[in-house]
Amino acid sequence: MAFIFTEDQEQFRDSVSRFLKDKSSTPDVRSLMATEAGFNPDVWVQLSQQLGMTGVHMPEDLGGAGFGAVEMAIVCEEMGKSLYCGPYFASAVCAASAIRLAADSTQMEALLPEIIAGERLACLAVSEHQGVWSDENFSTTAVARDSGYLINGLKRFVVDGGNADLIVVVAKDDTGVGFYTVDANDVTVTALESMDPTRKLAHIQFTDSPAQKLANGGSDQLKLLLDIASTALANEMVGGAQTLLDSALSYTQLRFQFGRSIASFQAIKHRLADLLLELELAKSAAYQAAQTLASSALWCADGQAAHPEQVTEHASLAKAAASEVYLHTALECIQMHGGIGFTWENDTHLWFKRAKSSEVLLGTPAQHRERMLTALCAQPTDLKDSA
Amino acid sequence: MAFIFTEDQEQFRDSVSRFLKDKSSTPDVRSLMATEAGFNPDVWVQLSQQLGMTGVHMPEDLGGAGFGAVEMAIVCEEMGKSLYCGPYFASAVCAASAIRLAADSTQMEALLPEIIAGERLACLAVSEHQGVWSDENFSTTAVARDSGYLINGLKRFVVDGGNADLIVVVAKDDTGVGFYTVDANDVTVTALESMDPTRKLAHIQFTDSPAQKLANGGSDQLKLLLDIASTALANEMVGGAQTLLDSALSYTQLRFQFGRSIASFQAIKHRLADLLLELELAKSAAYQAAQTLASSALWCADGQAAHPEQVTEHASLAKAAASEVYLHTALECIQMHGGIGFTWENDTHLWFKRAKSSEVLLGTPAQHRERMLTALCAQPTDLKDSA
Amino acid sequence: MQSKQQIEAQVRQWLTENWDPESNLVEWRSMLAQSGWGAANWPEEYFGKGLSAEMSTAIEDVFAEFGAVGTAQTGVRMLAAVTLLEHGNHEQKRQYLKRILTGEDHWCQLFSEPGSGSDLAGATTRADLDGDEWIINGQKVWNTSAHHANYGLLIARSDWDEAKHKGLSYFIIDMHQPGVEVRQLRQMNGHASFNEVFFTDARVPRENIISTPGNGWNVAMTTLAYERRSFDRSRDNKRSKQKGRIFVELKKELDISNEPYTWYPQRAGRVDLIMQRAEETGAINDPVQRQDIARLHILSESAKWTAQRAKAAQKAGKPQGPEGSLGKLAASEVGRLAARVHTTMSVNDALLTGPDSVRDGVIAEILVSVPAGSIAGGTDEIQRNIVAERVLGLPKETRFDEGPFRNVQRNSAAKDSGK
Amino acid sequence: MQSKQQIEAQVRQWLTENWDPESNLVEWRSMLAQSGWGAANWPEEYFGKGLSAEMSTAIEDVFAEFGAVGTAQTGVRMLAAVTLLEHGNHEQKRQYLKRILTGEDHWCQLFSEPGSGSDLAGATTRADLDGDEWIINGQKVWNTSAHHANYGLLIARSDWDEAKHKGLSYFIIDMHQPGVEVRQLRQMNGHASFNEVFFTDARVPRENIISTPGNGWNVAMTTLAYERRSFDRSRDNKRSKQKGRIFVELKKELDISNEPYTWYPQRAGRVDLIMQRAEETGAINDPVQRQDIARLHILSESAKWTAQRAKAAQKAGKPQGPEGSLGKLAASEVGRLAARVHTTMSVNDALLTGPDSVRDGVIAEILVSVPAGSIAGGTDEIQRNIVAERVLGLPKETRFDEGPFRNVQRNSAAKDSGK
Repeated sequence: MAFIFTEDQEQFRDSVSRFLKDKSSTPDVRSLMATEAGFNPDVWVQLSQQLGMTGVHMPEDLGGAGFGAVEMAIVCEEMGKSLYCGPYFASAVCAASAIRLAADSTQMEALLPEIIAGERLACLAVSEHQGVWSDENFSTTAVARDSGYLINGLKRFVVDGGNADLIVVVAKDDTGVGFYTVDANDVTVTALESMDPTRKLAHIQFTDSPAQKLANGGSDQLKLLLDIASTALANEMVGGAQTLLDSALSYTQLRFQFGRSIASFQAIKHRLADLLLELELAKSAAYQAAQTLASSALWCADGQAAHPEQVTEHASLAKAAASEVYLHTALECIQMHGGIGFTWENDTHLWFKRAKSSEVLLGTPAQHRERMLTALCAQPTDLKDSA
Repeated sequence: MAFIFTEDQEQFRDSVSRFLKDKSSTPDVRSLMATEAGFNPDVWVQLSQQLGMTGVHMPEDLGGAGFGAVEMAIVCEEMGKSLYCGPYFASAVCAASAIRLAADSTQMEALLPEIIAGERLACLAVSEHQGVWSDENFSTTAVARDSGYLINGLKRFVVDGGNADLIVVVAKDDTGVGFYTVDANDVTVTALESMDPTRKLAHIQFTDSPAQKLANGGSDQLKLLLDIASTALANEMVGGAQTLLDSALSYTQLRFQFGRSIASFQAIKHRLADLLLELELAKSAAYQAAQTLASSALWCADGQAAHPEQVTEHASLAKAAASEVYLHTALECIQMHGGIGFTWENDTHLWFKRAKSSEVLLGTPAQHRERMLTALCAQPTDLKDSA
Repeated sequence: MQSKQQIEAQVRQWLTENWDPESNLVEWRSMLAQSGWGAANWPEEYFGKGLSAEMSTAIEDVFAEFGAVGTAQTGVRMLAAVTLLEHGNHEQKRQYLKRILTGEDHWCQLFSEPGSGSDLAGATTRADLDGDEWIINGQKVWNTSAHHANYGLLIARSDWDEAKHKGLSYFIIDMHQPGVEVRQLRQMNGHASFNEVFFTDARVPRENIISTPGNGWNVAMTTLAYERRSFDRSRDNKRSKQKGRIFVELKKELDISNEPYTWYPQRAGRVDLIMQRAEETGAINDPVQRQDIARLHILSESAKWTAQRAKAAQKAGKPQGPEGSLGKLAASEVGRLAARVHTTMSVNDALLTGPDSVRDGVIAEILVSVPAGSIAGGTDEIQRNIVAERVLGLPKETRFDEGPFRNVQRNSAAKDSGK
Repeated sequence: MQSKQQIEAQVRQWLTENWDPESNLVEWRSMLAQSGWGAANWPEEYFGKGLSAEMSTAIEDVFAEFGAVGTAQTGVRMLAAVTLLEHGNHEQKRQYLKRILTGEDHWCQLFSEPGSGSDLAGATTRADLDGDEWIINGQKVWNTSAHHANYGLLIARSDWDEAKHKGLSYFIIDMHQPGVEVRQLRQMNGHASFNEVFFTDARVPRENIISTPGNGWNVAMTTLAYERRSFDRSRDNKRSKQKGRIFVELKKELDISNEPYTWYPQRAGRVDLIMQRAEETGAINDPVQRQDIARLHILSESAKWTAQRAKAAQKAGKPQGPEGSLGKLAASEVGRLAARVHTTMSVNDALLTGPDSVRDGVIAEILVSVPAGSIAGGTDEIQRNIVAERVLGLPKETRFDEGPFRNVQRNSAAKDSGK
């Protein structure tokens, strides 16, 4: 995008935005969040098949649109704005990317078309302990048996784990970290009650669960996968923060106290200006992460691909930046609404809760700052200096 | 003080304050900071001998006033307000306390009366590396020779190191950390040029410098000495911050822009309210540290003495809190003065620079937070829980 | 005048003769009201002894010695009492004060409105005189325990052509009447600690006005001043372990008045849990998290000491310093920082509320409760204005709400819930 | 109209014929001014070619190809030029513009006053008409390079009974006259980048007013708009390595115009030094300091990308988004955070300025320079007002400076240096 979106990208954003405005209004969110599955299958089919959102970043020969990470990020940002409830992040972003990174072409052809078409829901099971993913943190095992493997272990906080037909799970065998696919019928899923009911979480227990190993999965793929997930989430977060800022701007101008609008008080004006600054900075970071990711080995011919450590640097940079801005904007939005801002009836808390759950998903801001700096230091000097 | 100062303490503060208003005006500070010694010996004699400030916290039988850490803290706070330039912190607080902690009674009688009377200036040489003092950080050595010792090593950032007649130095011999006294004629002093010219710093090189060992100095004494110095500095800092806040309050009310005083802009009002909050919190911390220190083994009969780890906890808590508030107040004070606030002619930068030099003296806020938490965790459960 | 010792002796004798843990609560308190010992600093004419506040505290100490139950003190009823004592007429005092002391009547405060939160004097609930009755229409909000109340303390606008603060009147309204509808208001943390109250042609007899028409704001100032003073009072009551029939009844009363406050500790960020959680989660071994834990410890200890400084100064009879006005702002900061530390320590576990959660979901509840701390009971913005204008003496905000109230700009809708 | 290619070809030919690195600087630029190629977007009547800005950029590129020196562009002279081009009369343009292009005249801006910093229109320097001359009395401040200037762009109050913005006039003042005294102003970092200018019965010939009496604020808006647009321009000039007599002369000119900016990089916190210092000091191995270093990297990268977004949008002809107004606020934050990180990394060494200092005292200079970043060139407060009102469309502050200026409240003393 070279710092601005192309006309095509802007048009794509408009169509996504219009669709979500229509299909993911706040009343829709409120009714879906009260359900166990937490999403509307009809809307899911439409966005997958009519708008092609689930495959926008996937290869054309597998049914995708053949675009890249920037288009995926656009979908995520718009979903963040409308607080879309559904397995886009889990299935289209995380699980589909995991398969694309780790599968060979036969496996991809077998698995991806249905996921891209939205006909089959997948999820990605990585976390056991808290925080960012790393090879050392897994005790889930894969043992070869017959034509496949058996998986044992507990994966925690799996996004949309309760909605998936297919589970992509990261486990260890003698050779190290690998990626496996498991049928949802072969695991035990415990749905979790979370303060953010707009994103469904589950623990998944694997007990001698039969699995197929994806041919090329390993540490490098896991690292890039976290970059993809973090970039997507960062873009979702700046979208959410934008909605909150808009809401604070509109409410403070409507709301009169002492014969004047709240927005006319200078202390409020200055805080709104600061929020805008923070948000625009975080947006720049989120967009840049998407752009750098679009230049990663996954989307680019090897010759011109971005340095993998720079992909990681920008992804974690964006995740850390967006997390803090989203939460800060949410807190300020509640504060500027006053008493009404902490009622159930007012919508602000829905975004606030999503901000909270996004803050810790995939690791805390501090963990991502650390990850970013490690990646920055691992880059060749000329890259670092241009930074 | 049990959360308020006694009438006697308030009267003492008034007399210190009046004296400093008279003898340490800003023009005095400006002219002294341009000199190498950086203090006025006449004023030093008066404050030592007529007002007894140098010995307020020292035993009566050595010429002191027999009061405790709270009275010492009062002097420091008032000196911080007026930016008093002189070796009070170096000689009366640090060096005198070091001798009192580490010397036997014969040594005390030989050394302290002259220091308490302000006739002899002493300094304390501890730091070699940056940050908080700790046993591991010393490479300066003491080797027994004839009736005394020889000291070798470089001590850095010694406050008023260039003004001292007597140097109390911390060095290692076979048995560990010890306290030694060295005559200033036997060392090489390099005066440093610092951005804060109101506090004079020096490097001191010891080369086979003849020394006397103080009988009882060791790790415990070093720890308590850092508590004393940190508490004194914290009180000095809240004093300085108070002057800055007063200055911001008065300037913003005098200064008109757009037909109204700057202080009538709500954004400024709210920031001034926040500064008051921060300052009062830091004051409470600084006062509490002085109070706890006054209950330490140095000033209290052993039976009722405060737990040493609580002394450390409160001292480092106050140092960390006061450092951040002082600097923040200084930055806001400059900002609220606008352009004039960063001119040499305006006085704000004098306090700003003292805030900066105080921030790093004795260790950074982060180091003191760490030290505080370690001390907190080392306390018996009942003490911790009451916190 | 009698000495403190003499009075304490009298109370001791009276309690020795009369106190019985097996007595009926209302009967015992009626006895207290008749004797004057239950509200000794009230006038003798109105169930008191006309004694000083200091003497009254001494008497309470004697009651504590005996473990004897005192008059009802909880909830809004004491706001009603001080307001009536200061501004009520003789009939009103005789009619309401005794049942306040016995706890028979529950009261609620009807001040805030959806359109006037920080700006209470901007109330737009109407009071129109119709013969011998005032007709009340409008809506109030944030009414603690209104669903238990027999009576409400109501401010409403009786004159729209007067200036904002001069057109209000102050009424005692019977909450059990057809024109009054009380609805519970659910917060973002799921609790319902407050109510909304809707008035549709509700009626207040003419004699139920406190003071005179148009003087409502002055009367309200008395209520609000007392409310602010009682902000720091501890709400926990350790009497529950005492035995006797009267304590069973007392517990019921306390349960009602504490109902809105079950989630209040969460609002303060539960700093008390931090060190335990830091050990449970291993955060205590993480240098980065240690910094945040230390920051929180510094902030909360400093806030505690500041409150103690204010208290000690007050006790010593010194003029209040700035430290007295800062408690609420400090509490907001403590809450915010504590929520942040809890989040970083518990990571994803912080989100959970169900059976898989840590400590029964309390961490998640902290996170969704803390944001209320800087709003309820006066927003941080209002607190900063107060500190800036009253403590620091900075210029007041320009007024935009002078002249006849009907011309003052206000929210177009009574209720605009954003987005 | 000629095509871009045609014009480029003409410039190439002209340069091939005329450009000589050994020529005298003023003579070369006089030739440029006569030819019109030195300021191609100016009118043909005034040393230009009447071409578009885009064409002008293309021409500059051809100059760069040849390594040919262009007209003088540094300092305040370009502010003078745009102001004259927009508001000056024919005689003024003919008299001043050429020597601006040749660099023979130095200019300074005389807008800010001790009593009107953020509020430029509150100027109280007097201009009183006396026959054919305006008599100037008062004081200006923050006048970059005034000690080198031949001419000043002055706003002064010519009518005290008009409203604030309507009583100002805009003059060209000869700086070399007895009534003008220029003093260097020392900053807290020891540098003197600015001046104060004192006027005591200084004189301006009647014909030296730009536009008409009372229209000074409108004229000033042109100057200020250009000043803001040029905020982002890079000041470093890489021509110094080129050889030839003309470059020796050019270097002198650049040295003068860069003089006030020697400490400006310190104001930005020298983020470029952070990683090196982190390795030198070992901060890179400290988990707590790594967090702060990372925060700074995030902030400065995000600010850089935000500026690039704004630039890209502008280049693509899109309407300016909010990202364009935020640069200065972001820069303040970067500076503040960088100063904090430098302090924590260098600890006591950060204080040193003398021979024992790290990197020749630059760390200490960063610390004492950064506070100016959020003030000079428009305070953060003014920037936030601009963002709030112009970008977010929030209500404007109430005005307290309407009506005749002599009645507007202002500072009692022209200069109140605090404390």
